[in-house]
Amino acid sequence: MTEDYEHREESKSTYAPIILAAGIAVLLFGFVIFLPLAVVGGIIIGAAVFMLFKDGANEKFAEFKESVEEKWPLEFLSKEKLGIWLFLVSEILIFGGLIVAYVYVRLSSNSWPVATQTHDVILGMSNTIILLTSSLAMVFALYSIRGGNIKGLRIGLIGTFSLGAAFLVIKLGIEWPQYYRNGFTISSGLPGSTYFLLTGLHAAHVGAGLVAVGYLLFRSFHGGFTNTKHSAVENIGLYWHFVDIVWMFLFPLFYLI
Amino acid sequence: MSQPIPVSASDWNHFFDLAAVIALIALAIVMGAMIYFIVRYRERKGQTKFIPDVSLKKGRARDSVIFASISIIILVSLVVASYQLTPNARFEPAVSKSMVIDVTAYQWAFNFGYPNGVNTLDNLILPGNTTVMFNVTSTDVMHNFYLVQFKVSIEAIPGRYNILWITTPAVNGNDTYSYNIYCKELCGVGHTYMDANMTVVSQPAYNQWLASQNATISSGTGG
Amino acid sequence: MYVGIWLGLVVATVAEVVTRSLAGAASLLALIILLISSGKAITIAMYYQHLRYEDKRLAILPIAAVVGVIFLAVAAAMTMSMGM
Amino acid sequence: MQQSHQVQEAKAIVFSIKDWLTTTNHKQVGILYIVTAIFFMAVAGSFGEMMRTQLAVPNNNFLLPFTYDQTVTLHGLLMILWVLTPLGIGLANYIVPLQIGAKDLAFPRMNALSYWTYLFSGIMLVSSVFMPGGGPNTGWTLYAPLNTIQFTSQAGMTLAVMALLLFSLSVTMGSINFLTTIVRNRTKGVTWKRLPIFTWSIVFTMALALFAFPPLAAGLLLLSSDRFLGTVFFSSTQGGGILWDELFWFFGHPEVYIVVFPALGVIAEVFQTFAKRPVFSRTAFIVEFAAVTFLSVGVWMHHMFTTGVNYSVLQTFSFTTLAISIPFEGVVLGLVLTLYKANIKLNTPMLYCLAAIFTVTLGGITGVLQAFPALDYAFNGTYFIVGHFHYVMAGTTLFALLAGLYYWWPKITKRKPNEIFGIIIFVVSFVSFNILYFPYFFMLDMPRRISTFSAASGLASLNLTATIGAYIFGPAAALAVLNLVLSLRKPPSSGPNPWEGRELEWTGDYDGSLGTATATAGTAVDPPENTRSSHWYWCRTSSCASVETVVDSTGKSGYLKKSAGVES
Repeated sequence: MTEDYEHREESKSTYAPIILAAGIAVLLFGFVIFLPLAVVGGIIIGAAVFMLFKDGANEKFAEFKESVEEKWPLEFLSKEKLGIWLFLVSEILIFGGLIVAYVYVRLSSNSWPVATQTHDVILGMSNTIILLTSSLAMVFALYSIRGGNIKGLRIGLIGTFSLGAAFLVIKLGIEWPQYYRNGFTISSGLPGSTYFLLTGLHAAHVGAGLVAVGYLLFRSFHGGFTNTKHSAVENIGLYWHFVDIVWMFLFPLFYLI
Repeated sequence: MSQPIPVSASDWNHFFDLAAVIALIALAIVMGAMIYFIVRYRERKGQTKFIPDVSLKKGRARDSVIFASISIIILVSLVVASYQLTPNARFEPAVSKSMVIDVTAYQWAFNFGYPNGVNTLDNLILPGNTTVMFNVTSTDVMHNFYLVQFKVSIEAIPGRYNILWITTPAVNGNDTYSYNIYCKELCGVGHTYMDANMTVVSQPAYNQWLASQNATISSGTGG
Repeated sequence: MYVGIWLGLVVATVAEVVTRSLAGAASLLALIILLISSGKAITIAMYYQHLRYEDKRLAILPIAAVVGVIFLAVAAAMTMSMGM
Repeated sequence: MQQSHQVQEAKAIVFSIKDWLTTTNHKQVGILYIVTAIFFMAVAGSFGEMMRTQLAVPNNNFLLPFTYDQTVTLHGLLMILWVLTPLGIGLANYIVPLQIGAKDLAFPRMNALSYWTYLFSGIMLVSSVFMPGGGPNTGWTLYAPLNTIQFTSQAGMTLAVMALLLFSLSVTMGSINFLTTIVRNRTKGVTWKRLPIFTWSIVFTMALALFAFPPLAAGLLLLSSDRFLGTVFFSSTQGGGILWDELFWFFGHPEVYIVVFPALGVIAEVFQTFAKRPVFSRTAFIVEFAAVTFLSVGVWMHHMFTTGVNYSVLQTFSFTTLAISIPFEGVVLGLVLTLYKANIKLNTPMLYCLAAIFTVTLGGITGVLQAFPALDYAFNGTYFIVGHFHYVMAGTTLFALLAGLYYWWPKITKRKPNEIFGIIIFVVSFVSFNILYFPYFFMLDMPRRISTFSAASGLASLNLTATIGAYIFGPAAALAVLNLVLSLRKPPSSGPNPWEGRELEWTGDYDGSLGTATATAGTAVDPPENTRSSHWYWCRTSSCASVETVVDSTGKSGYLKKSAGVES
């Protein structure tokens, strides 16, 4: 039985999951019936995410020694990394499904505006390069912390964060208003719908990535990472690069072809 | 009913009977085996020891392979048999001589457009012994054009033209055969009551009816 | 080395933009552009996500996902070719 | 002393709400899943009874068409997504970590999150009926363009779409969690070769879920942007119904297997225990299972046979559908042959599983009939289909998962449900089930989802029979659950392993109390070579009581000493 009580210690309890779930539910409810409710939902979600930040920062749910004698075929993976990769699989399928839908409607509609008339290639290209650079910064951060260089980690993360923010500013702040002024809006027929829905979803992913990178920064300033303990950096990096990859396809599909 | 069973339906019935008999035999075998095992190998007094893992012996996997191949043979033969029906599902009638009816489904009725511009609502009148091709589409939501006694159906989808064809049974004299047409796709509140009648009459009667319809068109009413 | 990869990716991006301004069959250009971007995506996955240095078996996951997407695309293409 | 301590602990946990709200423990989350699923089952079941009441007699006016459409939709959505799927996930939550000797799921907090998202999404869906303008009325397939704002403008419909989005989020997180756990957190000795079959079935279920739900989410995103942002993906003819069909059925058909696989896993476990014999040719069984999994993402278009797909496509998918029926049949035959030369004990779980075998065979065979496009031209959208998938869903899955509850109830609560009562209820429910659904196979002239039928159609007697069956089946299912609940009044009665089960979850320290991670966690063995299954290994002896737990020096994981007679 002694073993039992050790395990009881290990199964920790937290309000974060129920609060987060409730927040999402309130958010969706709000969309449907009463928009201010959605704001409340957003606030609740923020609170829950903050709780998760704290737990992560002071490692409340730090890994207890798991009994992993049998881990074929993926011995080489930490479970977090495996989880992230499985999550990326589902993400690939979501974006894949949407892109397939986009190609479907585009091919089955008789006329489709030429990209240059509707889209600003220069802005798109600069955004692409910005995102690529932010990925580079992420890699830099990871390799610095592998060498135990906290300063480099912070610099890399700050670079990633600011570049990601710049991406959003250019897209949401400059590009979209310009298109709306040109009357190319989400409800102006399928070309607009597909563009704004897919890039909007991608922008949402960038935003989520910014939150995650912010969390990394937060932890890095509280001495959360060492050259041995930095799995979070790597996993969030994987997600960030995935968002980058998605853009690699969205950019040509909407701006060039 | 006394009226003849359409060709498509009789084909369908024959194949269904064949497949159903095979299916029932398969069901009987599986269930029979299960019940036999239950009775034969039920637990007896004082005999509670665990039976060792037989699958360690060779050959069990081979048995499953054998079962699989048997079922493959059955299924393939069924597929072959099903080819005799496929004309009913194909898009071009095997017979060239055919009349085309434009079926436009909308919430919640079927509109039938005849080649010469006559339009009828929920009431389809066809000459006997003719190959009729339906050109099915919808103006609002998905419907399904189901010729009940003919055992064929096709979806009515906005923006698309799906083709279905049947051969009406021969009619002699003044007798008329009436069949049902249902909508099989949930299409809103009126789905329950979205149905139409199909009446097969003899060629002369049909021509006469068509002429009367033309008259009503020219007189401006109807349509 | 990663800086080199980054440069390569940037150049590829510019190449895409140039490609679309070239004269030629639109479908062909589209194909070229998509090939380039697939190359970029694979490069990022291989190096930035260091799939290349992971055990090969990990690649099963993303590949499986992409195959799933291709399934969906093929099916969509099948239904495209009907009715209309 | 220890026993009493456990009892107090159990009490303390049961009565502390906070503990339930904040738990991340796989056992408690599993129980929450099961309880919630049963609650939604009650809701969806009452919707079903309402439908049967409406269809009892011709030209009935008990439900108006619009109300009836809502009951149809909610019955379908709730039963398939909010009842049967989570019931399997709940059992998996409780049992899988024990079967692989993991201390908990890989990501306990994410597990709790998927439960709470599931609960709230269900609440959203049910509350959609009370929205002004009524709830969703499109059937669970939500076909476009009926699902767009032009044709279903009520807020309830939008809320249902949101609920589906939230639910797919929940299931996706769950699948990531389970796959990671099973790949990474197996204890020593639990190799893939020896992985218990229920855990195998969960592996396949979750792999499918990971692939099936994201496309649904994509479709739902398009749909909600249609409903919120005035886009026209599904109302325009460029996108339209076919695009929705693609995305929906790419999810929809694997979903059928997501529902059925845990049931098959339970049947295998129960057969192994009550027939005192490992499943017939275990390796072949699992290979066939895997084959079904892979094929099942390639058959969805047989739901679209009548959409005017050109004939070659039709044939292709007809063939894939027939192809998948072969390994599936292999799985069922493997289960039946498990009884061969066995030593069968007919307890309640066993009876439910035998019934499930009958229903899955009949349901599967009627499914094969629909794989022929020519036949499907008539079957499609009639009550024949309804009968087919109710035999598979309501029959196989419900019976098997009930069997799972009865089977693992002693593990979960230390109590055995009343056997006599259980068997009586089983007989009643099985008979009434067939009274309810068998007539459907003769209702080829009755389109599904019609709210009433004319007396002339000659369907009155069949419908009345079905309704009578429904009136018996519903209460019977409720009583089956009640029997479980009633057993909680008695003090802990059953022994550590009342069924003499032989998988890992039964072995090791006997710990039925809630909340605590079981001592089975971390227990393991150094198994001898050439053993095919943990089952085989555990059961060299007639009972598994002879294995004892010791904790090794690191305290990380215990090992089961091979006690006398384990070899032999």
